[in-house]
Amino acid sequence: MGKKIGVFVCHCGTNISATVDVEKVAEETKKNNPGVSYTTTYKYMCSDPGQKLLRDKIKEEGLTGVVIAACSPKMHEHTFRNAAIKSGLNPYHVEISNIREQCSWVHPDKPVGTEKSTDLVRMMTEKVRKDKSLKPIKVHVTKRALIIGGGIAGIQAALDIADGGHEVIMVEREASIGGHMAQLSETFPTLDCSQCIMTPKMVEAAQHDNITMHTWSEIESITGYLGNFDVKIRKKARSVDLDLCTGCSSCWQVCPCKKIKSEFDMGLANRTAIYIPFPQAIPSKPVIDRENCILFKDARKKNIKPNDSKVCRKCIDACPIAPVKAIDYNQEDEIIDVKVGAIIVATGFRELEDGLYGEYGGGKYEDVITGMQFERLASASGPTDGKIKRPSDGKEPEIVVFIQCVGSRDPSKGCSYCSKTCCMYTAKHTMLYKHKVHHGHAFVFYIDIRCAGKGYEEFSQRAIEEEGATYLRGRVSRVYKKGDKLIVLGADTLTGSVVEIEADMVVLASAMKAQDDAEQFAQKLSIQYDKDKFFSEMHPKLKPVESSSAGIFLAGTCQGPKDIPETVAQAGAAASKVLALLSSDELEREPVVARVDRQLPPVFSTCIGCFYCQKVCPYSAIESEDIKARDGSVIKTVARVNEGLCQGCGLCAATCRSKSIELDGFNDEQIYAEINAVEFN
Amino acid sequence: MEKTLKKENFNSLITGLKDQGYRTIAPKKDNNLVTLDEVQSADEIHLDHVQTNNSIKEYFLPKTEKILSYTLEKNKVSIEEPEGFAVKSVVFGSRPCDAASLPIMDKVFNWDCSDKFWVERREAITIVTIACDKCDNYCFCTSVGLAPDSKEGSDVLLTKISDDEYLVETVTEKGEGLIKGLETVFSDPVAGTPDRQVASVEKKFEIDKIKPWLDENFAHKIWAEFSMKCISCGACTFVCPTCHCFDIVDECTMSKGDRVKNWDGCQFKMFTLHTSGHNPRSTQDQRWRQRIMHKFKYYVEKFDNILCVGCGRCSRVCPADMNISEMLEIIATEENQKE
Amino acid sequence: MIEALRKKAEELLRSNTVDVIYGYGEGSTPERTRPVFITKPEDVNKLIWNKYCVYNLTTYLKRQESRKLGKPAIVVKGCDAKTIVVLIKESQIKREDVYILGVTCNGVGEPLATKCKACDVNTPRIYDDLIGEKIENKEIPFDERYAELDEYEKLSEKEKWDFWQKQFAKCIKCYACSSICPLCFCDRCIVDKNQPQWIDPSAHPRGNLSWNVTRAYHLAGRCINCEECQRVCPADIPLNLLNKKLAKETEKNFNYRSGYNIDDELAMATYKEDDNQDFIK
Amino acid sequence: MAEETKFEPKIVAFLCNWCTYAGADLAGTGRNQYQANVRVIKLPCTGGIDPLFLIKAFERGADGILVSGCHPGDCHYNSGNYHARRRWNVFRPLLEFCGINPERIQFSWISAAEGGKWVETINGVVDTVRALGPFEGYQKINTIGPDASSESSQT
Repeated sequence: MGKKIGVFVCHCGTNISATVDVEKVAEETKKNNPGVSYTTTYKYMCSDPGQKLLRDKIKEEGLTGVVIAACSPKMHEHTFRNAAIKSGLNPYHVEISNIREQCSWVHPDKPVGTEKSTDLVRMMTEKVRKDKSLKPIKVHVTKRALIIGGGIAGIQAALDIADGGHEVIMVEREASIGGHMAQLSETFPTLDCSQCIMTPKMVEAAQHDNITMHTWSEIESITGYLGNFDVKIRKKARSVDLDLCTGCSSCWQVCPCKKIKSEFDMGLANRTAIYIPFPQAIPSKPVIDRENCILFKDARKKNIKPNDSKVCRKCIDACPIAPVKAIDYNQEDEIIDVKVGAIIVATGFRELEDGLYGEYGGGKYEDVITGMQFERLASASGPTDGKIKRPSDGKEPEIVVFIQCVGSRDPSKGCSYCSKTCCMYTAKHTMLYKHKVHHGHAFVFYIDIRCAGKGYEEFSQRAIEEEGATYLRGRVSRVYKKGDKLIVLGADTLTGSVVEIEADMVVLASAMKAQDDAEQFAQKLSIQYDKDKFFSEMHPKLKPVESSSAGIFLAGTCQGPKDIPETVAQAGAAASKVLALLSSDELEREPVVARVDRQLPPVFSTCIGCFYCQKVCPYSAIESEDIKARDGSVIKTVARVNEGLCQGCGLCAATCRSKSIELDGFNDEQIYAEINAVEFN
Repeated sequence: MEKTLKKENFNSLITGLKDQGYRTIAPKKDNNLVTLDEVQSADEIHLDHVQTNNSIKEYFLPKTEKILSYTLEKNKVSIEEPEGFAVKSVVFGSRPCDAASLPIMDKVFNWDCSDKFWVERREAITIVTIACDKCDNYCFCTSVGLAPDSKEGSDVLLTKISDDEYLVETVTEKGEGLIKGLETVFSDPVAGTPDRQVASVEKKFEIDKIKPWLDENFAHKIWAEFSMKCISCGACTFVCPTCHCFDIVDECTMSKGDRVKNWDGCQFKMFTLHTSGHNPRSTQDQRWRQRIMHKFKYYVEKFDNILCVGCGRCSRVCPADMNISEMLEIIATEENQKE
Repeated sequence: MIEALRKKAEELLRSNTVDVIYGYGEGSTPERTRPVFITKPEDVNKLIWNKYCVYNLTTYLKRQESRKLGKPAIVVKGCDAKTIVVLIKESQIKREDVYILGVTCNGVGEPLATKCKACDVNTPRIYDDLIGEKIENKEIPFDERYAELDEYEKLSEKEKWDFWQKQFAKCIKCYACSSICPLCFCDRCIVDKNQPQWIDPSAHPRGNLSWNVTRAYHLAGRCINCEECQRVCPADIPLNLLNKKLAKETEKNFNYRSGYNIDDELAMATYKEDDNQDFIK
Repeated sequence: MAEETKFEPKIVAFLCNWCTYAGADLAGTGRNQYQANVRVIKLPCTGGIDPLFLIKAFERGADGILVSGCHPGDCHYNSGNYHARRRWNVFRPLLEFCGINPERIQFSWISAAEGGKWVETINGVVDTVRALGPFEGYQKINTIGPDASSESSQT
């Protein structure tokens, strides 16, 4: 019944034995500690012969518990537990008593060190008496990944996983994949055309056998856990049958609603109600904007089915597909279910709303534009075919003021953080501007220039030195209109003077913000987010691509502002994590997980279902379970731990007032035994 | 033997007892409560109360007591039996109902085995009771065959005969011995019939009606109705002078421990919980019934005594105003109506 | 007010809106009331309301015996009503499963209960029906609400220790404090867990200290200060001082008052990044 | 006086596995000596430390307790130390209110890199508690036996 415990005291050469009388520790332990049937000391327990000694003694002495008094468990706990497995002993009956780092190395007095070691060993032998066999938790893995978001991060991750041989489901809520990167003109620090490097990737993703793409779709719900997520995807009604449509353009050419601001062009151009967001869109098949289409407006007003409206049927009439048209006004949202083993969240960012800076004329003056709008102006495929023309009158601006840190580093506007990319893209903007308007002059107001990155500093220096942009260190206090000029009032803190610039156009380097619905989305996924609503990585240094939920990874700007190379790197990292995860049929997890008490009827569980545990769990690993009678009526609702999600922190156990949850490996009896064995009185 | 005792002599009495090696326990006021507690002088004694909060039982069956200690060595257990638990004492000024509880409980503690903790304390402690000169609505000693001046269980009975004088009657040899040892403190009674100041406790029910009804009505709906407000706290059982259930637990560190006897009570949900999870008394009506049945039926059948002395503590202390005499009145009335 | 209460109770029972009324009835003596459970409309005259209605009847929501009577309407004072807020937040009851008969109250107990001396819920903050004239709830400053603690907080360390040791020594471990507490709803109290036995069940000073400290701690951020624990303690231990101390700390540190707002996150199940850490090195 | 200098306080430290335990290891690796009065109990996270553990440590004769984990924001489990901090924010004043000197239960954030801070903290705790003297109040109630039974405790 009782355990037979073997205690192996390591000399660690002389690392331990110089200041701890290891023989005495072994002797006292053998003499006093209940359950201890064998003790020995050995020169180097971690050496091959040392491990062999352990393996042999477990067998010879029939040991059912082991304490190794040696170095920190961080060093060799794994080693000794593995050795125990080889002798048929469940590894969780092996504990390490740390008498080197926390004793022999820090207490030079031998009697003192010996006494403390004896105590530490006693505490561990007591714990071992309460150790239970634990089995590694096996989790089945569905070998398919879900990627949420079709920007550069999502595409990169999708391609990496798909190339690795696994199925990928990609969900993009817009009508086309591509994200922000597709909108950009040129990219720093090399000034290569964004579309030129982005479009091939989009095409590759679209054509990849392993990638299934759902555009114009959103995540309805995600349940399950690592290896086994159940995802519901809402395919929003596109009103166009993607299988039938050839993207011939007949429909949008005839659409009478032509005054709708193009989201892709950041409102600098118009689009139709049936439209593709941009010429290189993938899929390059249109969608009907039901908010703005007059047919749908009419149907809503009359409360009839869209197809019954006769207000305008130009697009369907123009559709050359026969006998069944590719346009279906009555199409409804469709919910599809998929099972995946891992998820990458790559939902991106949004640009700070321009109206927030009223003092800069944001949202008030047409010629005060945001960085993204400037990208469209500078883009060869943009509304001005790449010519820099100011929005109000199409005039070529001769003086352009770029204002940095608009929103970023400004707690009063709700973003205390640095958006990281603006210094670089502003430098790029000044160059693009100078390349296109040779006689123009660019002024940049900055707080600090942060260009940490390969080639970045050189790039921004080039903007200043070669392209002649005037950099002014200071903030702009106000922008107002005077005639057709914009007067920019600012400070140059280096000279200590007030600066007033008569500009033709002002470009605001607006902050990167988390998506508007980031909070709700995070809750849908049970992942954590920070104060700025960017999704939180599991560990800021060591687990930068893992989310707080096992099996859900983060890529790109949904986790925080970052530029393209960083985004691509993170996407690749996330993809490699997913690939590793999908490489086996089953995952083995360390069985240090929490467990909610279960008993025979009529008690069922001592849990009373207050769900404090659920509220404190960082991993959403606590579920509720209805314990039901035979007739189906609920007897009581209690907590249950999802082993797939639990990471073994023990927060729930310490929160539970009735101690109905315990953490395997550190259960109540084990901790109690350790404290009990302190035995000061 | 009859004597009188003047209030002014209380102090010499206590001092005298102390000199003879007695510890004195008497009613003492602490904040809102009057409790039976150790006193050093007569000044501490409080007599202007109906009933002490705690019962006399505490001095014979303490709320917690070590029954043995042990030391665990690796392959050896050494046991040490406690000593010195029976302290030579006088309980002075307890009520006759409390005193009456002792002979009733003697039966259970000397039944299949003799409980040395009880027996030795019974020997070591002398009971000097003061007859009640006042009572309240909760008192019902007269309904259970006792009286505010019962001598049952007392070694000496004091009865107030004037504002500053008590009549002293010895009931047992032990009592007589105590008085004899302190002759100077007592006076001889004045001739004539003293004016005994004894409370008049209203008789609430006929005790004879109770058991016959209980014999027949194990499944009566009144158990549930009456106990609906009960919150299962068990305070009633802890303040009761005749409730004597206890639980034994081991409290230990790694190498040594004590086996401890603690009060327990039938009103707790866990009291009858089996390891299997089954609980034969899982609801409060069953537990309330048990309390009444044990006191007025089972104990009677086994020991020929009612296990209740009518002190009323349980009803006074009940957080939900469960009133035992009210329950018994209902039973007696029902039984009356049957006839 | 009694008439209005009885009328409403009768109406609720007749319309089958509820199955039972948990209310106050006449007690053993004129100075006492007792809980009554009215299931028949014709019994509503047993309901009373007066200054002796000190009980917090919501404790019967945790008792299987009373719950078996069906959906209840509960007569609650403003203080008691706070309990229901906590019970809802802690998943013990759904709002629609209880009908709240709020009574306006100017204080109970004779002498006036301490909880009434700084009452800011004369009118319950949550109810389905309000019985009695609405009383404007006062705003009471922080210091005044916890004034009761002042004389104990300023004691020296030794005085505090001696005071509480004396109080805890009286404890007889009857657990009336937790039995009456509407928020002590665990099926198996931690003190009843014996593998391992964290809290010694014995009523000796060691067991009494760990029990009383743990009981109070388990109510941190939860206790609504109905003072029932203190009222029922047969040993007259001022238990509510401990609860109140914790309420004070919870309010001071987390700006949280239990039972006041159904939308607040439970103080002990959440955190703020800038929580106080003056004492952490 | 000689008696007093002899008193060696007994300290129990509850450490989180990821930060402070590793910090204590680092102190060892750096051979940074400190007083040997501490017995360490390792848990995955400070968030898993129930106040009952601390009470039990006192019951088993500790004169002082140290609870230490990751700095805010560094918790291996994201928020374990934040929840722990909430608990201590109420538990510590409660003990103080009951007459336990708060210096007997100390809290710290020590990262895996702060071997030096570990040494400083432990020495600090030991010195503070040494100055406070043995925890006599608790030792008295730790004695089970007739002297602690109801009869004498009433007085």
